[in-house]
Formats: sequence, C-alpha cells, structure tokens
Amino acid sequence: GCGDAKAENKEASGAPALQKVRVGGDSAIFSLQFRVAKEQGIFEKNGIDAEISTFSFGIDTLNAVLTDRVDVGEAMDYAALSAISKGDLKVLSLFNSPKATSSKLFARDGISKPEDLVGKKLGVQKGTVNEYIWGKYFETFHIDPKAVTLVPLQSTAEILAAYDRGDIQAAWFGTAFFDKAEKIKGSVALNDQSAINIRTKGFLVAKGSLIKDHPEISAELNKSLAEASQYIIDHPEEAAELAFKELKIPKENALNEIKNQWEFDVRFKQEDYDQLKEIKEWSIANGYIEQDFNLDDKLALDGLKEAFPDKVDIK
Amino acid sequence: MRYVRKGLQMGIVSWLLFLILWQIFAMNSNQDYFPTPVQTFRGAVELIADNSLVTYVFISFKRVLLGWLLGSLLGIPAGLLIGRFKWLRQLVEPYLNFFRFIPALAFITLFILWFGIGEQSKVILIMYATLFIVILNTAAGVVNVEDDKIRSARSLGASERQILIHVIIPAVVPAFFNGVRLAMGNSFMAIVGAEMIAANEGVGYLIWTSRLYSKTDWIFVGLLLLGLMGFTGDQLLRWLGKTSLKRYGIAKETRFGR
Amino acid sequence: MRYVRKGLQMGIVSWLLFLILWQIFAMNSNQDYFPTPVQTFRGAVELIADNSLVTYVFISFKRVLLGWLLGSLLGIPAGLLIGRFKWLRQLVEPYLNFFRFIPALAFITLFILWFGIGEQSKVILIMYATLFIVILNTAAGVVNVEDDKIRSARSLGASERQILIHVIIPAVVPAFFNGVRLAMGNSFMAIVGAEMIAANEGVGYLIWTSRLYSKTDWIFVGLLLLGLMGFTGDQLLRWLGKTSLKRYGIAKETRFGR
Amino acid sequence: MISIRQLGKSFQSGAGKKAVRYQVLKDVDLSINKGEFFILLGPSGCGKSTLLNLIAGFEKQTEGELLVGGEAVDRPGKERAMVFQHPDASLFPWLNVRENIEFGLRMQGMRKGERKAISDRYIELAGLTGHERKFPRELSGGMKQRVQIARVLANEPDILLMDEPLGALDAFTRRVMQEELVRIWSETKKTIIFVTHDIQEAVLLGGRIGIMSIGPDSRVFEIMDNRLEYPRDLTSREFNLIQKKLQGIFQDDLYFHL
Amino acid sequence: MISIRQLGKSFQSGAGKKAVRYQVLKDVDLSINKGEFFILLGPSGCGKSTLLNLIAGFEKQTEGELLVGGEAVDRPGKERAMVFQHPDASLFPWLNVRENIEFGLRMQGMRKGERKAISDRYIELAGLTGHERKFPRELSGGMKQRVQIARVLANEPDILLMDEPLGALDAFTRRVMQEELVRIWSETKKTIIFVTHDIQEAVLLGGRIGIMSIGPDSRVFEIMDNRLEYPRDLTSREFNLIQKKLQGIFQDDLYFHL
Ligand SMILES: Nc1ncnc2c1ncn2[C@@H]1O[C@H](COP(=O)(O)OP(=O)(O)OP(=O)(O)O)[C@@H](O)[C@H]1O
Ligand SMILES: Nc1ncnc2c1ncn2[C@@H]1O[C@H](COP(=O)(O)OP(=O)(O)OP(=O)(O)O)[C@@H](O)[C@H]1O
Ligand SMILES: [Mg+2]
Ligand SMILES: [Mg+2]
Repeated sequence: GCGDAKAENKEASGAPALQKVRVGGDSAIFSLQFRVAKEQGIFEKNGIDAEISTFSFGIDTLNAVLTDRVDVGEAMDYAALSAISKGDLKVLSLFNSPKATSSKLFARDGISKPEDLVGKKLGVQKGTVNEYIWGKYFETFHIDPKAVTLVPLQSTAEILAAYDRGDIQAAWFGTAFFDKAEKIKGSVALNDQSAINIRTKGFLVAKGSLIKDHPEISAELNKSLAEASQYIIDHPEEAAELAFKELKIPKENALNEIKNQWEFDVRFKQEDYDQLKEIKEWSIANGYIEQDFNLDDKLALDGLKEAFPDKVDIK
Repeated sequence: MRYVRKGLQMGIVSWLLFLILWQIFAMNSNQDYFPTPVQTFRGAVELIADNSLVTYVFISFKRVLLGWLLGSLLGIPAGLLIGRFKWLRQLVEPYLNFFRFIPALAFITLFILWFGIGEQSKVILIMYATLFIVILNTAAGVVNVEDDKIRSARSLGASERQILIHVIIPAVVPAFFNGVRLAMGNSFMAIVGAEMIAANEGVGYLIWTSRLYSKTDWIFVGLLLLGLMGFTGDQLLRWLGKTSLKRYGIAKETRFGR
Repeated sequence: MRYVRKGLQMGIVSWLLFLILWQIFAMNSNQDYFPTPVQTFRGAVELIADNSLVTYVFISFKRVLLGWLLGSLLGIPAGLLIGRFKWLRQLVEPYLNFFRFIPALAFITLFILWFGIGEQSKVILIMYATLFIVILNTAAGVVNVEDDKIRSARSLGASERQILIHVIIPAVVPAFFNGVRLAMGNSFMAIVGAEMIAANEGVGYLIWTSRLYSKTDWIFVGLLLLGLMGFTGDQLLRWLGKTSLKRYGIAKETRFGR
Repeated sequence: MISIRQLGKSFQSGAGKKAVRYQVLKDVDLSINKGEFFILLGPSGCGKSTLLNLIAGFEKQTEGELLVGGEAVDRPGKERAMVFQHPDASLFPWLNVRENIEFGLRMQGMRKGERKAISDRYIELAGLTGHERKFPRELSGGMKQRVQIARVLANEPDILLMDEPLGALDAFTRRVMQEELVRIWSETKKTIIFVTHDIQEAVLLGGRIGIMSIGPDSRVFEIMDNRLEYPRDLTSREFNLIQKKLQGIFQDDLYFHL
Repeated sequence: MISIRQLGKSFQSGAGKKAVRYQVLKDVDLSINKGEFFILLGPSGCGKSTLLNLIAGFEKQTEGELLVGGEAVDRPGKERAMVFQHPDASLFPWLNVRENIEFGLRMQGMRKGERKAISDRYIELAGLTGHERKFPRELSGGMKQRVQIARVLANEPDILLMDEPLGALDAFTRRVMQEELVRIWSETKKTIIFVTHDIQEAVLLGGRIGIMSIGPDSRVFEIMDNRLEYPRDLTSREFNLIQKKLQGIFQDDLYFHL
C-alpha cells in the first residue's frame, strides 16, 4: 500500500539510513516500551525510524500487521497465536509480560472456592488472553465449561460495572482495578494467575517479509525495547508521565502498573516456547484456531539471539 | 402489473450488478480481507448449518424492533408536546440538540451499570438511538403545520385538545412516519454497539467476534444480514404506511422508491 | 431584543436545571460510575492542564467536519441525480435502502483494511455515515418538488439542465439542509467508533481509553465534549442557513428552536 | 360589536440593511354592529385580507385599537369563523368532502345521524352531491372553495369573516351561494364581514359597504349605506343606482390619488 | 393547430374495494386553429382545468386523441405556457416579483438590461410597481396571480393556456389585464385558450367560445362564434346580444339535463 512507498522514499533520502518501521501498539501500558523507545530516541539510536499507531487491543495491532497497515505489532500469547495462524507473521521475542500477581480473579455472592463458580455468570473479554485464562482455570479446577456462563464484555470498565451490579459473579481484574473490585460488597479475591500456573506473555510480532528483507531490524527492535525497559525501571515517574501524555492513562494507574503489574524484560526462553505451544494446542482443541501450523516456522529469533545471546535458550 | 414487473426487473438488475461488481472487486483484493460473494455464501452456510444464523437474525431483529418501537412510542408524544408548547420547546431544545450528538455507543458502560447486561440495556440503547430523531422530526412537523389549518379548526369550535388530536396529529403523520423510518436506520447503528455489550448472540455480536478473530467472511455475512434486515423492515414499514396511512399523505413520503 | 434576551434566559435556565439534576442524580449514585458535575469539571481541568483536551477537540472536530463535508458534497449531487432520473432511482434505491442499515461501526475493520489506519479511514467512515442520510433527504426533496413549478419552468423555456439548476436545486435547499443537519448527528456517532479502533487522539479515543481504566470522570468529559461540539456545529449551521439561505425558506426549517 | 380605531398594520420585508417596511393599513376607523352584513370592497392588494386577518386575530396590528365585543383581539376565537381566500391550506387533506364539512359539528360532539342530516343539506347547497367521498386534492378549484364555505356555514358561528369566498365560482353556483348566504343571515342575524372586489356582489349582499383606498396606507375612506330590501332585484332601478354610484367612485381619477 | 377527437379522461379515487372511477371528460371533440382566441366556458367542476391540463401535457387522457401541431401530446412543451388557476404552487418562492417575471427571459439568456426593460413594462401593467422586491409569500392573492400572468406574458409563448387567470382580480385591474391580453394577441397572433366562468369576460375576449356541459361526462357541447371587432364595447347592442344568448344557454333547464 501507500505506507510502503513512503517508507522507501525516506530511506532513499535520509543520509544516516534510518530504517522506517511502522509499529502498532495497544492503548495500555503493554505498549509503553514502544513509546519510551520512541520518545527517548532509543529507536533512532538503534537505526529505526518508528512510526507508532495506537489500537484498542493487541489483537488489533496484529490484524493491522496482517493487512499490511503496520509492520510490527504486539499481543499476548493467545491473541498472538490466533493471528500468526492466519498469515505470514513472525514472533521476534517476548518483550513484556504481566506478573503472576497482576491479575486476580474476584468473585462475589458468597463464592469462596473455584468449585462455587459452577452455574454462575463470569465476565470475559473475547478474543483476548482472558478467554484462555478462563479455559485454563476450568481445566485446572475441573470445572465443566458448559456448567458456567461466560458473558462477553468489551472492556474492563464494562466488566466492573456488570460485576458491581451483580450481573456477573466473577471476573479477572488487573492491578488498576483491585481497589474497586475489593470495595464491592461481598467481593473476594479467589486466586491470581499463579493458581493455574500460567503467566500470560506479551510477544513482539512482525510481518514475515519485513524480517526476511531486513533481518537486522529484529535485533534493532529488541535492543531498543530492552533499553526502554531499563529506562522504565529506572525512571518510573517519567514513564508514567509519558503514558499519560501519549495514552491518557491516569498517571497514578500508570505508575501502579509499572511498579506492580508488568515485568519489562526482553527474552525468549524454553518455557516461553512451551507455553506458546501449549496454548496453541489448547486453542486448536477448543476450535479457536482452525488450522494447525508449525510453531517453529513462525519464530524468527535470530535477531534476538544476535542482540542478547544469553536471553535465548531454546532447542 | 407492468410497473410491478418492471420494478422487479430493475431490482434484480441492481442486485446482479452488485454481485458482479463485488466479485470483480473481491478478486482484485486480498481475499482474506475481502471475501468474494461465493466465500461469503459459504460462510453463511457454515452459520446456517449450526442454526446460529437464523437465531441471531431473530434475536437482533427482536431487539431492534423492541427498542425502535419503544423509542417511537416515547418520541412521538414527546415530539407532539415539544412542538406544541413553545415554553417546553425552549426548555427542552438545548438538551435535544446536545444529547442527539452523544452517540449511544459512548454510553455503553453507563447503560450496563444502570440497566444491567440483560436485554434491558440493549433495548434501551436502541431506544436511545431512535428517540431523538423521532422527537425532532415529530416536533418539527408540529411546528410546521399550516397555521390556516389550526386557525380554521379553532374557529370551527375545536378545543385545544381536539386541535391536537384531530388536526395536529393527522397533519404530522407524514413527518413522524419519516422520522420513524430514519430512526430505524439508527437502530441498526445501535444494535451493533448494543451487542458488543455482554451479548452471546445476535448479528452485532457476530460482527464483533468475527472482527476479533479476523473471520472476514463472517463479518460480511453480518453486514449483509444487517442490510437485509433493515431493507425488509423498511419495506414493511413503507407498505404499512402506504396502505393504512394513505389518507394522511404518506404516499407522497414513500414516493421516493417503489 | 426582548426575544433574544428571553431565549437566552431560557437557555440558561435549561442548563442550570440540568446541572442541578445531574448533581442530585450523581450524589445518589455510585460516584465511581457517575461523577458529579464538580468531579467532571476537575477531570476536565486535568486534561486541559496538559493541553490534550483542546487538541482532542480540535482533532475530532476536524475529522467530523471533513467527513461530513465530503459526505454532503458527495451526497447532494448524488441525491439530485437520483431524485431527478427515475431509472437511476430504480437502479440505485435498493442499494440505498440496504446500505443505510449497515452502520459505519460495522465497517471499521474493513475500512482500516481498505484505507489504512491514518486519517483517511476515519474521515471516510464519517463520510459513509453522513452520505446516505444526505442522499435520501435530497432525493426525497427532489421527488417532492411541486409539479407545477417544474411545469411552469419548462413552459417558460427552461431546458432540463436549467430546470435542475434554477428550479430543483433552490426548491430542494430546505430538504438538503435538513439532511445535512441530521447527518451531522450521524457523524458524531461515527467518530466515536472511528477513534476507538485506531487512534491515539480525539474525543472518541478519550472515551475509549478512559473506559479501559474506568476513569468515569473523563468519560463524562468526553460525552459532554461530543454534545458541545455537536451543539456548536448545529447552531453554526443553523445560523448559516438562516442568514445565507433565507430566501429558500430555511427559516421555516429552523423555526423549530431559537 | 366590532370597533376599530386608528388601526394600522405594516410588514417588514427582508432583513438587515435591505429591510423595507410596507405600511399596508393606516388610520382605519370602522365599527360594525352585531347582525350586520358588512361588505369590504377594494382593489386587489389594498389590504382587505390583512384587515380580515386582524379582526380574526390571526395577526396583530402594529398601531391602533381593535375591539370585538368590547375586548381587544389578541387571538383567534371560535365565535369568529373565517372563510379563507385560498382554500388549499385550510381544508383538511386527510378528510373527504363530507368529513371536512362535518368537522365542526363533530368537534361539538354532535352524533353521526344529526351530522349527516346537516352535511347533506350543505353538500347539496354547494353543489357537491356525488363528490362527498372525494378528498380535497381531487377537487376542482371552485369545489374546494365550496367545501370551505359549506363547512363554515354548517357550523353557524357568530361572526362570519369571508374573504372573496365566491370569486372562483361560476355565475350559477355563485348565485345559489349568495342566496343561501342572505337566507342564513336573515334567519340567524349573524354578523358577516364579506370581502369582495365585485361591485354587483357588494350591492347584492351588503347592508353597508366599506370602500377601501388603494394601498399603501390603505384605509376605509367611505362607507355606503344600502337599505334595499332582501332579496334584491339585480335589474331594479335602485340597485343599478347604487351600483353606478360605486362604479363612479372607482372610475374617478381622484380615487387613485386618495 | 390543436385537434381533439373523442377525448375522455377519468380519475380513480380511492384504492382497492372502495375505488370509484369518476369520468370527468367524455367524447370531447374540438379543434382550435393557430392564432385563435378560444374561450372555454363552463360551471365550476365541469372539467375546464382538466381539459387544459391535457392540452398542456401535464396529464394523459384515458381515451381518444389529442394532437397539437399534428403531434400527439405526451409531455409539456415550451411552446405551450400555462397560467395556473392557483398561483401558489407555480411561483418560485425564492425569487422576488421581478425575478419571477424575468425567469423565462433569463432562461433564454437575455441580458440584464434588456430583461429589466421588459419586466418593468409588465410590472407596471400588472400594477405591481413598488412591490418588485416582495417575495410571493408577501403578496396578496390577486397580486400573486398578476405576477403569474406577467411572467407568462413577458415570455411570449406560442400557445397560451390560461385557467381563470383574472378571477381573483378587481374590476379595474381586470379590465387593464383584459385589454393588454387582447393587444398582445392581436399584435402577435398567439393562440390563446382561456378558461373562465364569467360570461361577460368570455364575450369580451373570445373569438370562439366553447361551452362545456356540467360534469360528470362533460364535453364541449356548443361552440359559439363571436366576430365582434376588437376592442369590444361592453355597452354595444351586439355585445349584449351575444351575452344574452350565452346567459340563455346556462339558464335553460335543458342545460342541466344535457
Ligand atoms: N407578510 C407580508 N409581508 C409584506 N407585505 C405583505 C405581507 N402580507 C401582505 N402584504 C402586503 O399587504 C398588502 C395587502 O395585502 P392583502 O392580502 O391584504 O390584499 P387584498 O386586499 O386581500 O388583495 P387581494 O384582493 O388581491 O386578495 C399587499 O401589498 C401585500 O403585498
Ligand atoms: N385527481 C383527481 N381525482 C379525482 N377526481 C378529480 C381529480 N382531479 C379532478 N377531479 C374531478 O374532475 C372534475 C373536474 O375538475 P376540474 O378541476 O377540471 O374542474 P373545473 O372545470 O376547472 O372547475 P373550477 O371552475 O371549479 O376550477 C371535478 O369533479 C373533480 O372532482
Ligand atoms: Mg386578499
Ligand atoms: Mg379549474
């Protein structure tokens, strides 16, 4: 499309040949590293001229990659898999993941153990990793998915509202919502994600052709994100300020999330691979992914390996 | 008879042309994102096979119908009163011209909070989307009733109440018929938003989830269904208007079209 | 003068009443979901402080204006032609009454696909949302031009082209003015959708992101901004109509309201 | 009954810099007694309809005083019924001929049988037999006017304001209506104010004939008494004398320089 | 020029089971030569306007043949100009008096200066001096009609179809317009078909006078030649003779049983 044409022009004219990359980020802290890397000139330093577009969810950024509207996107494992099953996408690294404690399952109306969920209404954000977490949760606690009602809602605000009213009896909330969820009468935190022994992970995904034509981009991107991670850890206040400025995330929420919810770390380990594989299997088994594919074909870890040899360990 | 047949032919011509253009267009695009009529048809068959298509259409139609009906039933008397009483008009008009620009979509969170995640909030959302356009059209109709009609009714001894019932209402029928038809368009706009709320079923839900999973053919099925439902509803409404409201001059309003 | 003053008073009364009702209502609700006017005001101040509020309003308004203008510029001539030529009407009408029920919102994914994630797809989405209502109103206006006017123009020696320019267009001005006003409402419905999916600026985005973090006061700021922008745009349009299109009978159209 | 003193009426045409004021009536002095058959005679455009509208309370004078039954007229009242110069705006298009004529009776709660008896009579009188079930748009110009007259006569108001009611009728129908009017007036002693530009008609009907000067600044500059017995003989010497006298006034050059 | 054979026209009123057909015209035979001043005389509702509409090509006959200049009439043509019975629908409300009168000239591309010279003349003739800048809604009933006549006369069409054009005018204005009509006709030898219900007017103007029977099934049952020299003297013996003869026809009981 027209984006490509523009990219080439810039390439030709710029003397210090910066690589133009169109990046899609979601509108939460998940994409903070991108924003920091851009604002702090980290991308530029690594030879990348990044143009960031914002979408609602990670899955939207991958859809944009699929349709060639951006070159690079981000998504949690579950959404990432559903997208890479559809087109020529490559996973470049795991770059940001929520801590296990960052997401808690709250329940109300006297529910005190997982088994009590049977027959209840539960809030879910469809198409996001939230859907997988529930699936996994049912598996772990031997709850028949047919014995509960999953109520799809669009964003956490709606989930909270429905939960507050008692229209749903349980839902997962992120750190930003712990206070509000706790305040609701009869509401208790049942579990966090450690109970089901998974941690959702955020992956950096790029258009396959981009990596094929410009293999160096992967290393540059990963270096930038790693550097941005360090910056965020060192300067949480500034990063939160940026989150407010760029994304209109309330500053206190941003700070809270930076400190407590996210682990900014660029890597790709065996456990990460295993988890992707497991989710893939699960998605196929549950019909969320129609076409099986070879996961290894979808990985392009050379760039990461080149930048941080010790951060990649995979057979 | 000749007209009926000709009109029919014309309709068929239109749709054939449409299918052909679609096919050509789709064949020249990436079909993952722009399915051809055939692919869309296959998508529809999938959905029909597990019975969800018919259920979805039925459910969405019910919601639209209910919300639209409530909106109209509320909007018509409100519009009549607002059009009739100048002080009320002056009081209420700023709100009307303010709220009509706040789309139903922006209210989703609040509506869940106030009305829950059940049918209620969906129907109310659709009602909200139809309400303003019906009120505005009706009120404008009332304001534009020819003075001479009201004057002669009054000098023929009609009371204010009788003027409302026997002059204003009949004279306004075309205006509110028009409003109600336009409002139906808005209902369909709202159903897509409404079914993003906590819905497990419905055409809006189909489009929404298909979007998340990038099932473009299903998105297309959803779009076509919305169009078809709207088209059918509109034709029904027009037919009703033509037959039962004929003496109020609806024929003229529906003259645009077959 | 007296009327102006009185109207103004009435306007102020309306808004004061509104604020009071809001305050009472909010105080009796959970303020996490329903902030009071004061809380909303504070939220607005936060956003004004870092300049984003003004930028957002500006950006959204620009999008709405552009899309709406394009939609109107496209819709008016299309409506004129469709109204004027019966064969064209018969050919195109099925589409019109089909697509007008497929809401812009449902097209978001496809529009991003076709037109990218930049301004283009947003503006086109808004254009789409305004197009049909403008076409329909204009075409209906054309169809309803009194026969006697066209007949006398023809017997006074006007060519078909002249009839279009000197009779149909002036006679249709009130109808398309009305269409254009209604369409503005639809633009605001579309902007929220457009800015939800791919944008990091604009009032629609503000509402969306505030939802992610349940910042209800900011949601309210967004809602109020939409209302205000719409209200302002509408008043502007009405004023324009009243002053520059007076001789075409717009005054009557805008008679509903001040 | 009706007392008019120093009455004036002006219209503003255009707005802003281009505004022009037209003084239509100026210094009109007139009093009309209960039970009078008063004729307003004057050339086209002199202000006859305007004066009638003022008496009816449809418009507000800009100067002077206008009392009906001792009270200032500020709004239409059911004791004053108007037959408009153009029937199009005042007939109810959703009612057929019979229903239009029965409208006033129905408003007063008269039962169907009674209503039918009365409307039958007026339908015959107005020569509308056989057309009872036609709607106004299906009538000829003269027929519409006859419906309007029949509707008002059937209702027997205290004061009848008639604006060139018989202008559009052929000689025969006209004669029938004139006779009926005289009959009704002599039987019921209603007050009738009858506008015409036909001198013969003026002499045939009127007890007093008010002659208006050419506009602008029109006024009733002479009132002629006409004490001829009813029914009047068009061929009688006295009749022709009065007619000649009136013609003399209008042919006088002086009239054009009043 | 105009040749009418076995012409019939019926209207359907109502639909479905309640439908009634009214046969308005039946077996009308008439031919009118180029340059004739032809009068159509008949009582209200007999079908005069209907016949004129057929000749103008505004409606289609249901039976028989209607040729103008040897060709079947199937649509309005610019050689046939109509002065409508009611001017409201045919005047252009967005043009003022002068602009309305100049409309035809402007369409033919005449320059401003020339146009003004012509319109000035007709404005004076129609007694509209001083009202040039008024818009139709600001005119009296008679003034609107005068604008319509002036507009058509200024345009000098080949065939003038005039439907009771002078009915709403006072005697004086009427006389002026009649004289002007005769003058224009004698100078330019246009064909004029003039509908009236006024016998004196018929005799004053017409070369031949076609008398229509009372509807339904109306036809032109007699054509009277009138060879009097123009300008005609209302008081001459010959004039009165013809007038009497015509009156005789309408007063004859036989007429009502034709
Ligand atoms: N709304 C208006 N604005 C400006 N002028 C007006 C308006 N209404 C009426 N007039 C003017 O007032 C004058 C008198 O009009 P009116 O209708 O009373 O005349 P009339 O005596 O009834 O004439 P006719 O016999 O032709 O009906 C006219 O010159 C007309 O142009
Ligand atoms: N659309 C219609 N539907 C049914 N009947 C109609 C329609 N148009 C006209 N008519 C009937 O045709 C007859 C003749 O009407 P037309 O207007 O030609 O009369 P006219 O001679 O011009 O009378 P007038 O002198 O009152 O204008 C009337 O009886 C009328 O009711
Ligand atoms: Mg008048
Ligand atoms: Mg007629």
